[in-house]
Amino acid sequence: MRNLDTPKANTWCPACGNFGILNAVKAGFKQLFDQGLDPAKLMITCGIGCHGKIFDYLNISGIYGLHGRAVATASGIKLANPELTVVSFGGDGDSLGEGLEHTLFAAKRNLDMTLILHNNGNYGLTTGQFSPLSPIGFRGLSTPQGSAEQPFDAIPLLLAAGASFVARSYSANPKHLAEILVKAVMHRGFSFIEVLQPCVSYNNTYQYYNSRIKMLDQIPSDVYEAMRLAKDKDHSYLGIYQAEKRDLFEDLSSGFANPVKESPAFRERIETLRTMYK
Amino acid sequence: MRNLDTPKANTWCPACGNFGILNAVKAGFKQLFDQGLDPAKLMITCGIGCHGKIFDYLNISGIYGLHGRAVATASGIKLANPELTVVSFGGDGDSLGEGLEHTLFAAKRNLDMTLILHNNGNYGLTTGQFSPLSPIGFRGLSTPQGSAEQPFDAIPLLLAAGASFVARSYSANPKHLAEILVKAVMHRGFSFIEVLQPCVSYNNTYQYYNSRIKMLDQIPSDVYEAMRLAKDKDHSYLGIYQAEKRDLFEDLSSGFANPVKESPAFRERIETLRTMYK
Amino acid sequence: MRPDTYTVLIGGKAGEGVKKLAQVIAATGLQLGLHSFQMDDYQSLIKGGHNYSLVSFSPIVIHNAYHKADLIICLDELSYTQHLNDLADGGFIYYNSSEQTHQQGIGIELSKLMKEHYKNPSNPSLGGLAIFCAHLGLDNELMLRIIKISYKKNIEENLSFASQVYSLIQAQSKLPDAISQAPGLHLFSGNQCIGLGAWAAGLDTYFAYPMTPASSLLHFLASMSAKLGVKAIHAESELAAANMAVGAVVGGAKAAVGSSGGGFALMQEAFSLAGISEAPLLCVLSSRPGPATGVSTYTAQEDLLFALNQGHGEFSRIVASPDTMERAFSLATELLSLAWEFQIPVILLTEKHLSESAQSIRLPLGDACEATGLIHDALEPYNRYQITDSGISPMLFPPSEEIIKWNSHEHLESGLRTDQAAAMVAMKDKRDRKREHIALACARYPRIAVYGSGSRRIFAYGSTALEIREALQNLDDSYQLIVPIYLEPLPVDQLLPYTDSPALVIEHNSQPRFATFLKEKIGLETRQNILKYDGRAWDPLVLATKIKEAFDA
Amino acid sequence: MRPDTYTVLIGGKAGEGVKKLAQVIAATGLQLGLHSFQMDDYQSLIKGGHNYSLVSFSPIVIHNAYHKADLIICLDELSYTQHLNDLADGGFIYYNSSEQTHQQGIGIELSKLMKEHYKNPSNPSLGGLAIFCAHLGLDNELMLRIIKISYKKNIEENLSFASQVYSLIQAQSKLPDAISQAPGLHLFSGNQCIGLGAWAAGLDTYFAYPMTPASSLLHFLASMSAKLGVKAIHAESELAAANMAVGAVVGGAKAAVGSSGGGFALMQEAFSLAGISEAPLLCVLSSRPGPATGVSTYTAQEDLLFALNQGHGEFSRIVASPDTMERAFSLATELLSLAWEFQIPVILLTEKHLSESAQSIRLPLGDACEATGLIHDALEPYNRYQITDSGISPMLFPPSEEIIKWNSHEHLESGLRTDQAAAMVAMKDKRDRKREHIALACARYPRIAVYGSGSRRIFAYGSTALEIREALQNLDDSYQLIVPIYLEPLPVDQLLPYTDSPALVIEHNSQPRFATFLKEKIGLETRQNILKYDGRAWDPLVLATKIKEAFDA
Ligand SMILES: Cc1ncc(C[n+]2csc(CCOP(=O)(O)OP(=O)(O)O)c2C)c(N)n1
Ligand SMILES: Cc1ncc(C[n+]2csc(CCOP(=O)(O)OP(=O)(O)O)c2C)c(N)n1
Ligand code: SF4
Ligand code: SF4
Ligand SMILES: [Mg+2]
Ligand SMILES: [Mg+2]
Repeated sequence: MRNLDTPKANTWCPACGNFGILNAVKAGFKQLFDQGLDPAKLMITCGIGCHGKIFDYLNISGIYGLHGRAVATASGIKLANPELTVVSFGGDGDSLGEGLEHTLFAAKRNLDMTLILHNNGNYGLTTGQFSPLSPIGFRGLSTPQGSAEQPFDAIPLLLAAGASFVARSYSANPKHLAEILVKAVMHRGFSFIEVLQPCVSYNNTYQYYNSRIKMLDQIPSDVYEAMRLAKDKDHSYLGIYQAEKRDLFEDLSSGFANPVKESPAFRERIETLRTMYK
Repeated sequence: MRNLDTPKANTWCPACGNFGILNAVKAGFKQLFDQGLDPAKLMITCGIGCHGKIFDYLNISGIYGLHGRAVATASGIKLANPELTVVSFGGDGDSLGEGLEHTLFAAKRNLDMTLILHNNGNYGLTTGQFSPLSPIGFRGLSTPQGSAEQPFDAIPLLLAAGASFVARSYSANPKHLAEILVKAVMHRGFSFIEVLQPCVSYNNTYQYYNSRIKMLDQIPSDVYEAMRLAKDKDHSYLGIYQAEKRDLFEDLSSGFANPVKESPAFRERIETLRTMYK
Repeated sequence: MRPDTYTVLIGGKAGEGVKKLAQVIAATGLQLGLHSFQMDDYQSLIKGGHNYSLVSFSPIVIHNAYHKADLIICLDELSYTQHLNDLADGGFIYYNSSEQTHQQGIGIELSKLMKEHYKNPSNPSLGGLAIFCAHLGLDNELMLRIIKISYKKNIEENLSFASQVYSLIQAQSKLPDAISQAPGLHLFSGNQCIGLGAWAAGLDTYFAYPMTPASSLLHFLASMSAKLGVKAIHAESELAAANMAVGAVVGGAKAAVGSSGGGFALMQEAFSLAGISEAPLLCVLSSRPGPATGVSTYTAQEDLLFALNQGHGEFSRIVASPDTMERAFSLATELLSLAWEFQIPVILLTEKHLSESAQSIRLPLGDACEATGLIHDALEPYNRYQITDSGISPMLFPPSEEIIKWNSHEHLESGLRTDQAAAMVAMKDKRDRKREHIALACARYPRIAVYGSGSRRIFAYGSTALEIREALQNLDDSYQLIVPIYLEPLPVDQLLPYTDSPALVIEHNSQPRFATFLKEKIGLETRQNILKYDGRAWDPLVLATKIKEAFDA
Repeated sequence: MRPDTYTVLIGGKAGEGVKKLAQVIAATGLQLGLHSFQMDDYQSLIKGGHNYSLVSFSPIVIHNAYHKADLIICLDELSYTQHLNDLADGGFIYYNSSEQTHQQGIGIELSKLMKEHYKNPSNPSLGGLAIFCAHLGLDNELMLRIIKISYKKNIEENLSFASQVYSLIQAQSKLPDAISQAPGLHLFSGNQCIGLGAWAAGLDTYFAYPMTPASSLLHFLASMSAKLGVKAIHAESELAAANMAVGAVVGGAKAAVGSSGGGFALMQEAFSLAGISEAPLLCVLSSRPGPATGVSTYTAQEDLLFALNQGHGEFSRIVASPDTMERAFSLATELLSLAWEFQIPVILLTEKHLSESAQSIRLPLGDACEATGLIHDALEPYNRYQITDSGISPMLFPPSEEIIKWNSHEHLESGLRTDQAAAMVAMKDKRDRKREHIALACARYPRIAVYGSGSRRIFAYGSTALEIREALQNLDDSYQLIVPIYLEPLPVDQLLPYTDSPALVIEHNSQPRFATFLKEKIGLETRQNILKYDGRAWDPLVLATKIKEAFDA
């Protein structure tokens, strides 16, 4: 079994929710390996932010990309070689701010990959500015009088964009998150997991979430019910909000099914051209 | 009354749905002028695409901005001087592709402005490539075998992002569109109008829409009902999907309420600094 | 001096099939053994307005279309008024007499006839084809064959319409005689050459967002995806395209992106990502007049310095610009190959004039080179950024048991992030060590092109060389054109011998940017600048006069 | 030679308040009439890791902090092991003896004492402050006053903790004597100077997306929004910020944007938009090591050529870089003012070292100039892009009965779009005509700075000048430092007199980019390059040695 640790010293704040995510992800990947996922075929990408540091703490191949572009880089990997399993880690600033377009287009496209959103309700790494998911009135260095905009709701937004698998978990419940991760990766299509992640330095939501968390009994009957539950005033429901079968982009798009594996040899290419343009 | 025509020769394809939009917009603005809107305070912005040419055909001040950025430029105008009325014209490629983030953030922020989406289901000006709103299988020059991705639904997406006024109209019904425009502009907050716009050259949807169009009886009871109606399989419902009162970004954000009008004189600025840093 | 050329100008509204007709006419010349050059002048609109195309034929190679036409075919009235002055001495102009009456020229009732032959009158350009064939005395059978091959819809209607127009016209001119049957000549646009070159070298995936004049590269590769397997992805934005492309490289694919200046501006951060992560990436930048949206459908060279200085931070890149259609093909193979050899981003800089014009050429398949990278062999444990003498670290692609970490941050050999001073220096030094090797490797390829051996020296780059070379075919042999193909690293040594006298520098800019660049880099003194910045290519004859004047003065 | 300096180094974990403590210590020196320079070395993490700050004091002006410290205060063990070697001869090191035991230095049980005095032990830096005050024999009362002013939370706990630490320590050193009371000196970071300068000139709105080391400019302006009225908007991305800023200009506001290289890369298309639409826009680019994400919290000058060649297409811009904190203020006013005078985008290029370091200065309010533009007076009908001799078209802002049309396309005088050849040329020529006026206008301001009058010549720009000037205070007067402040247009005439002998060029790059730039633009021969590219600023003493060696060699 692949050891998932790296020699990199961990620089998250003590008690940061990201530790729970890291543990859950390791556990989830191990379960997936047990179920036959080949570690050699697993690739990760991430954006820039506290969440992104998970790249350094996981002994898995991939690319530590640009802020906001984790899903775009992930999409490129998957399109190049669809036999790879691609998991992307994003921050709320990263995936729903700077890189919002890529997240929603990935949902629309339904490429077979997974996005784990570290929702800590602020820009942790750049010292706690408000994020697209921060509540109105959030005070950070860029909004010392309180932010003036209402937050996005990640799950309704992703559902509206067409994500075929949508779930929510909590960094303080790594067992649940590991389970969800396994299901998300197994799902054929774009999977989105919103992970509620307390940020002890700028947005300590442990108490808030601990008092609100409930489990979904089942997958909601339809997308509107799912949205309603995701936005529930009193509870933060964990679980799977949507799990729908849909055609994959990589299956529908033209050209080689697997550009890397089917790539013709140089001589073949030249021969083809010679024949075409005699 | 301001004459809204310009000397610029019109270069839309004959019978393009944009003509209907242009006429409706002129009629709508005239009604607004009648109701007291000062033409001197009206500003427009647009992106790049066939839709953007409306900028040249309307004798109104504003900026013909970059592809995808109409809403961002509009937001800047509004923030600089909130006493202005700002109306933005976007294409489906423009506002839901290249510039998706700005559209959704404008909805989230609830700046008091209006976005008119020319939804012709393709990139008209660049010769008919598929757009974020083209149906799966759409054949254009970039997808000769048919597009491999399912479209966004504009209205559900905007509702999920938090738009406070959302409506749909049809370029072939300029009277309706003019009415909706008046209401959208009067609405205090971010208003979004999806205009169904046939593109005779690449996506001629006149027949399709003519056979599907129905009017909403009333504003749907809630946002989920609104989404459901917006996605109805058999009908394209025109009318207002959402009209909600919400705090305006410009009222909540700190600093001067009107940066342009309250801008201190140079001497005053220097005096302030002299006092602060004695 | 050059032998006779023959030029056809076709004008009409957008949507009337002018460009397509020009292609068909150019291809017809090819069949007759003639060389041809086609260029299109069109506006950013879909129907109406005014488009025109020029096709020039010659028994010998022809580098640019002429602007004075021996035959002008006007599908609408506007074309007539716009182009009457473009008629060469002894030329003929045909107009659509359903739309207008005129003294000069020959009227054909195209619109009226079209209505008679079509249920939904839609393709006046077939009338144009018939005029071309009949006026030049081409065989009726040949025309019908061409129609069947070139126009797949409404075949019967097309044939009857064209036949009737043909029957109304008398042969009054003829095309130049072919010297040979010019076997193997095909009509290629610059973007097609670039696409085929990149594919030949190994391209697997192409990511773009449409932007004129780069869009046709996306369209071409998309249209070839079924045949060649190459994946052409129209992404949600240029940012997406460029980051996807880097991802595709990480996944093991050879990748390219393309756009014009505005879209390229949006790719800069990812370009820089390719720099630090050492992702081989071919970037095609096809220029149009700027700044910002500028003028979408015309040509310019304003992006030279922008291209040379792309992306924040220090990293090596190669920038090169093709001066011919053939070079567009070979350079695309070279650049993809250099990108992979050195794991760097490279820019193929070109202009609308080359991207969208078409010329009859032989694809120089023999010049193609393969893109291959140094690949890790599995004995020692893998480090993506292994410190090496050459600065080149072996690559490795999934699936692999080894850990392969690419990084947008400064990093250790392992690919893990670092902010330690010594590690930063070590990794920057590693990347910097590639510089000299890159310069050496580029020397494997033609880095400059020299045309002619006269003493009157001219410098230019990119598609401006096409215009100048055709202009020079109309002058005596006292001229010499020097074209740097590789602009970064610039082959200073190769260029220095040509700096001993002040030169004429010709470019499509309002300020002498290229001239200044040459002055700064190789000390070239400029004798005079010829600047054109109205988005239009030169007429070779007008340019020839300007060139001569510049030296005679 | 310079009089004595005194340097304090404070080390600790992120989250322990090291930076804040350094500010408080620097401000304390100020109160005592001393000049000070503070700089922070921190990592991209929020808690833990290792941060340290340097504060150097001097009776005369001091341009950079020293790296060898007379007093080292370690809040944690790592600080001790990392910095023991940074102790100056005769210096003292204090360590947290709750965390470690050591031979050298003075142990104070900071952690243990903290637990005794705080309910939630959280602020070891108050212990650091007490060490500083006690070790230097500062009055207990003074310390208590400082604490009350500087730390608004947990006042009682802070006072009792600090008092106890203070009581454990004996005064063993003293700060240099002040020459005067240095009235009007305040501690400003470079970003604060830039923000205040821009505001003084007329800034109404600032748009940004956080990116180190530009973030603190956003934070500062946001924090001042209530007091100064300036609107500081944290937008959804850099693309949004830059396009919003252009919109704000259209709406009549004076606007600026700011970012580091990566975010700036994303603003390029909008930068080009400002070029063609003639929107005055101040852009602040604060560099860190690249490429791509690079190393977020350190300093570099890698973006010089990137900044000079921003944006696709041809258009005029001004790029200038401040060499002092005072200049950061005055230059920001100049640049906003020039932007408005010429309706162009301008770049204030700087580095982390200037942006985030702080120095005791007087704000040069007398050098401030006002940003005003040529405004249309209402007699004739308005054309946004009126063709004028100067190239400058009057502006007009809403509300207005006139039609004001800005455009990202090439356009007619009216602002309506055009693709016509003659109109394109006319509008490009109009914009180009501004060039010479821009150069003249820049000449109103100091475009180069010359320090010293020795024959040993050094060239540098930006914050590197801070390091060099402090180094030179430690050498004899045989040196002269030449600093181009305006880089585009470069004041060639002013610089040429200094090119008569080969110079030493110092920059924070791995390749001699600035040296090459000088060679190309003014023909300067480089005697030697001093390159530093590990993200760290120079220690003035080390740099002084390097400089001397370079000339003695
Ligand atoms: C183009 C660009 N803009 C800005 C930054 C600076 N930056 C780094 S991380 C970050 C925000 C992080 O917030 P989030 O994505 O929520 O991650 P978190 O730190 O909260 O996990 C920003 C703005 C950057 N690296 N690149
Ligand atoms: C940055 C950038 N990328 C690409 C383009 C080219 N472009 C111009 S319009 C357009 C698409 C237009 O589609 P849409 O917004 O739907 O407008 P429509 O023409 O359909 O009205 C594109 C891709 C551009 N101008 N700028
Ligand atoms: S700042 Fe917040 S998110 Fe970042 S490491 Fe610390 S606790 Fe975690
Ligand atoms: S291409 Fe379509 S949208 Fe554009 S003008 Fe023509 S019909 Fe209208
Ligand atoms: Mg976050
Ligand atoms: Mg469209």
